[in-house]
Amino acid sequence: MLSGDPLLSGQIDLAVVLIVLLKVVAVFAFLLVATMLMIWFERKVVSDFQNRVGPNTAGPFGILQTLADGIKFFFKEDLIPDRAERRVFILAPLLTVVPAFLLFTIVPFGGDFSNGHDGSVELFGHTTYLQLADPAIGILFALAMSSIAVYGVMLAGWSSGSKYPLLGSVRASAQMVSYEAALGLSVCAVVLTAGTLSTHGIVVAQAGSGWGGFIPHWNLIAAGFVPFVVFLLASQAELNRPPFDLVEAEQELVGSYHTEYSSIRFALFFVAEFMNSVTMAAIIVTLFLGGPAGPALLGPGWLWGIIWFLLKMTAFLFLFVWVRSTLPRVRYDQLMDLGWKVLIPLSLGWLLLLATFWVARDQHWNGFVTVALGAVVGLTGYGLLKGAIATSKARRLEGVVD
Amino acid sequence: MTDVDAQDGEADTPTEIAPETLFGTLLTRSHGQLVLHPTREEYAGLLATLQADGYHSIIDLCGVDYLTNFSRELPPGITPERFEVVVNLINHREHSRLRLRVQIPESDPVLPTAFGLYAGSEAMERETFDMFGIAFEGHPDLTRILMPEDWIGHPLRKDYDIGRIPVQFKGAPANR
Amino acid sequence: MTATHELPTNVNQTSEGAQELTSAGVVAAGERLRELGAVLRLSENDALLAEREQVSDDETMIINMGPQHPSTHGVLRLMLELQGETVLRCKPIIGYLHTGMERTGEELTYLQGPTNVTRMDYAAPLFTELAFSLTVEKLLDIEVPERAIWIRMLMTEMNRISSHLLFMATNGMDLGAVSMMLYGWREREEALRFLQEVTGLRMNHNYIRPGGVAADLPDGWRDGVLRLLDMLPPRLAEYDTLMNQQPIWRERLQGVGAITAEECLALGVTGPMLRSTGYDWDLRRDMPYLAFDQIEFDVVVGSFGDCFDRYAIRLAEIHESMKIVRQCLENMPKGDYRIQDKKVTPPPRARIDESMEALIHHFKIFTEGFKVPEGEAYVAIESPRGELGCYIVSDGSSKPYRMHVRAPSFVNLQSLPHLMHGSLVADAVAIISSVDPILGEVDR
Amino acid sequence: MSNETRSTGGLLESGLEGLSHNFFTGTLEELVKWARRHSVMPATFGLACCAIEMMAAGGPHYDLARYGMETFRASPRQADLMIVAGRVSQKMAPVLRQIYDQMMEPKWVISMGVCASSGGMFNNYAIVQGVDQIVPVDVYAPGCPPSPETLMHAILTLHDKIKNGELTRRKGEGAGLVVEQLGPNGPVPVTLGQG
Repeated sequence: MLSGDPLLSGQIDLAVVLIVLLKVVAVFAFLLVATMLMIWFERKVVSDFQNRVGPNTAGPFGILQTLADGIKFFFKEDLIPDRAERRVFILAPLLTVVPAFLLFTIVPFGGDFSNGHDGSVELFGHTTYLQLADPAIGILFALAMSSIAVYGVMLAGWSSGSKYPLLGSVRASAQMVSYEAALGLSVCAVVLTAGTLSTHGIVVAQAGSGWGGFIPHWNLIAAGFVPFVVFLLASQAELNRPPFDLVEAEQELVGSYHTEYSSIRFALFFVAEFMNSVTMAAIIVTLFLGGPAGPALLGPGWLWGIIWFLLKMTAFLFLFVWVRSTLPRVRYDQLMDLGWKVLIPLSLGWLLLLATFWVARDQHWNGFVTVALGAVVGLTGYGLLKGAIATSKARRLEGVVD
Repeated sequence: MTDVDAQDGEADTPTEIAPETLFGTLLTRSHGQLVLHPTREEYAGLLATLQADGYHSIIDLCGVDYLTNFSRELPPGITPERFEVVVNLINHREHSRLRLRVQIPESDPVLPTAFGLYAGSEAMERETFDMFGIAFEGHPDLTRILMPEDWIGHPLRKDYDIGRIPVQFKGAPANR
Repeated sequence: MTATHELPTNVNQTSEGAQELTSAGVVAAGERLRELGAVLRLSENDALLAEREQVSDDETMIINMGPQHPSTHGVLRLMLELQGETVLRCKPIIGYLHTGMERTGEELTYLQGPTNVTRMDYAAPLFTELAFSLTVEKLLDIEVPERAIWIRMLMTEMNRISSHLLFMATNGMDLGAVSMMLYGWREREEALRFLQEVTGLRMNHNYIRPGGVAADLPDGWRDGVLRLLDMLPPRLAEYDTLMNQQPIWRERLQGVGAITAEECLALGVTGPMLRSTGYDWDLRRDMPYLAFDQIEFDVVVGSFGDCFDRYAIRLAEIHESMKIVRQCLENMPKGDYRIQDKKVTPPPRARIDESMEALIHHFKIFTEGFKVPEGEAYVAIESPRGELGCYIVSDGSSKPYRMHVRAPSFVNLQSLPHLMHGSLVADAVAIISSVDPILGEVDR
Repeated sequence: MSNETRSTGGLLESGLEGLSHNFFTGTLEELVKWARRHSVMPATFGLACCAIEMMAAGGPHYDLARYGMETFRASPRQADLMIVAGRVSQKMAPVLRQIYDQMMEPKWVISMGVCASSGGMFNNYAIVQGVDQIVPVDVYAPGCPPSPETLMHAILTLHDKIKNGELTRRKGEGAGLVVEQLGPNGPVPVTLGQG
């Protein structure tokens, strides 16, 4: 049903433009408010974990704290250091914050997916999805955008003309590039399971209940638990959230890439970081937890879609904050080890395994033999990897002693 | 201590009680603590002897400026000088301490460094140099440690003004 | 320091001059060996190794950490030469908190002295007061009453607990475990509450004075101690769950910044750092002062000398201190809390109202102070950071002729270049933290 | 808004005076002050004993986070408030001044403890006798060290100051302090807060 999105229906009239504008405004506003609340939520929840009260003077329960921060930063003196590369210095925060906004466009945030519905809603006589855009390459777009955000961080550090930011930007590029791979591979598993790149398609594929009717058909189960875990870890690294917040590691690199940034430019980094948290939670929900899919109880189905979506997202945001307040920061080399030696091999192996099973099912191969072969190949691969790591380590130590 | 009471020095002056010595250096006791009084020339050799004897760790090294106190009590044969460098050593095996007091004349405030034997003396000697202007010959990095690099004078010397500024009550209403 | 401060072009602005860490190519071979070996003598073989390790200037970067940096524990400044993220050389620069306390100490009477020295180690102020008072008492040749001794032990051990809790907090913070920091503060606040009940101040107590302590323990002090003793064990178990049982924490600390006992002794390093290498040395047990010879407690030693051992030892020492506090609670004798020696002690408040002589005496003691016979003495105690010594020279007047404090942090800091060689920037932060320097004590 | 009675410095005087009576700008001013008051981000600038108490004030018993102040910024560029917590030595003074200069307007300074305020008991060669010789101070917190409650009182006082003060206070006028800085050719008097 291609006409699900008005823009693709071929006949563009005023209503279509209005619907798209409405959705743009709604998504923009939602994202801003969600980010504002996320910052407040994080500060409050972390306070709770630490037996503190948290912000409570700005507005009721301190809920306007982020607003106060924003206004203050907006009215603060701005400075571009003499040694900074002027144009890049100005460009960098925008390069982080714009992708953060764009990332959310492909997230389906509502719609009725219960009882075989496909999540479409009727607006002004047009059928549309509750998602800003549904390009056929959906999830690739998300990966592309999150990669572009890396450039913002990298350029910010480089253009500051100072050493701590430079160190931070070097860390950022290495960290994000290596975790991008793990992220992409775990997304591949989802795409393989859902059979489509479109985020809407991925949600539809997960809608309804399988396995006896009470276990949801989520990719968390369908694609296996491993891609989910890999994605969760890699996304934390991608977001620079603790325990993988090496890029900003205040105790080591002061402010790292944003050390030289002040006023609204710094606020943009700040906002982008939390906006990315919100978006990443939304993407995890979309990829693995069926997005807005869930049973509709009372009232209109599309509303329940939004409610389910928000609930699932909040659960992940809470998880993020929980992890932040519990774990110390990992070290740079440990982070790299985790990325290259654990997450990437693991997600690659799992992807191959998953693909084998799909092929085996289609070709009606003997299930037992397939599993046994898969296990043998997997174990061999694991052994080889171990051997390779051990050899390289031995070589390195030898080199030091030499 | 095995040889605290050993009279290493031969009784040169039979009329007087021979001064107590340890490792060939004059020994006194201050409130039950053992104090050695090596000369500047003996200092480096004594440290080597002591380290071989089990005093493995340097605990403290500091200077004292006796500008106004030349009449202090010292064993016979030791002329009081303006500066003293006081070194505290510890013997972990015998649970004992030793203190060395070396007289340093004002005209030539130099002492060989203990750095070669006790690496831990590095910062202490720098501090003593910074505060008293006593130079340590052979020290690898004899620069100021506590005061700014371009500071003039050595603040813990007795003739260095403490730098007290009279307390002012700026802007206090005085309409009485 | 951030921003503009670390670039070589700005070096002169900070008037650091020769304290600057110069790039490796310029440094003479001898000095380079010294730095690489962290002022330890290198064997011929090591020297050759170091020679081969020479890297070209293009690959390295000199970076300035501090004096205003979130994890340098105040105003410590480090010059680091980095190759990528690896620390090749490190030079600690101190003096940014130099307060001239040793000079000020010469201007204050012996009675005023503790006010001055208590501000050195502001995490464990009672220890400096104790070292000062013990030295003055040694010069005076007086014995303080039993009760004063036990009060001193009780209070210093309480202070050791609060100091180690502070370490737990800052160590957690430096490694990014922010919650640990807040938990550390939470418990420390409870310990401070007791100290405040007794001394009237949260920090810088001026409680232990020559001749005894400033005031007797208040009514109900036992409840305060017991409350803390009951509260701490479950909280410490929480730390254990939060930190020790967590792989990231162990990975971050184990094997990082290792040092051997020989190196520690050569550098004069004392305290938990020395014990972490497995060297069994604690002044409380091995050269007892106060009444520590009458007390049962264990000296906790590590085995690897790394950051984790230093952390674990401090955690365990909290338990040991609680043991000591419990024994102080049981054995606290009755009697005077300060020596009843007219020369040293001011008359009690009640007598001032009755007797003119007492008033004059009181006035004289607080204006002129008491005279201390000529001589010199050095007394050392075991502070939470190591051997804290005080060396006082008296010329017979009522003010010290020279007052010198042997600060453990000052000496322990010398080990930094050695600990940091070859570690990563993130390790550098963990190492500074594990040395637990208090800059007030380092710079005095 | 009773803006008629007070002189509006800087921005508003430069051709915008008439607007200060306007409802919109008046409200905007209130809004900005409100925001600044509730979002004072301190720089991590601990020096001595007071720094411990400053950190303790961020701990669970006192919790500076209530005022939105748990966000200690390590980079002075992003900080609004410098809490000079502890004694300032002669060696530290230039560094302190540099960090103050690196902070962006509007910025405030709390001098925490007697050592920072007046040198305290250390009236000697090593300690700057009052940090107000180096940077303009807004609030002095007494005590040695001030307890967290005292610091919180100082912060609330600062909030009051922000609320009742001028929006663009320092433009041009500065604190009016003259100090001598050592230039390459001897001492150069510098008036703080200008330029």
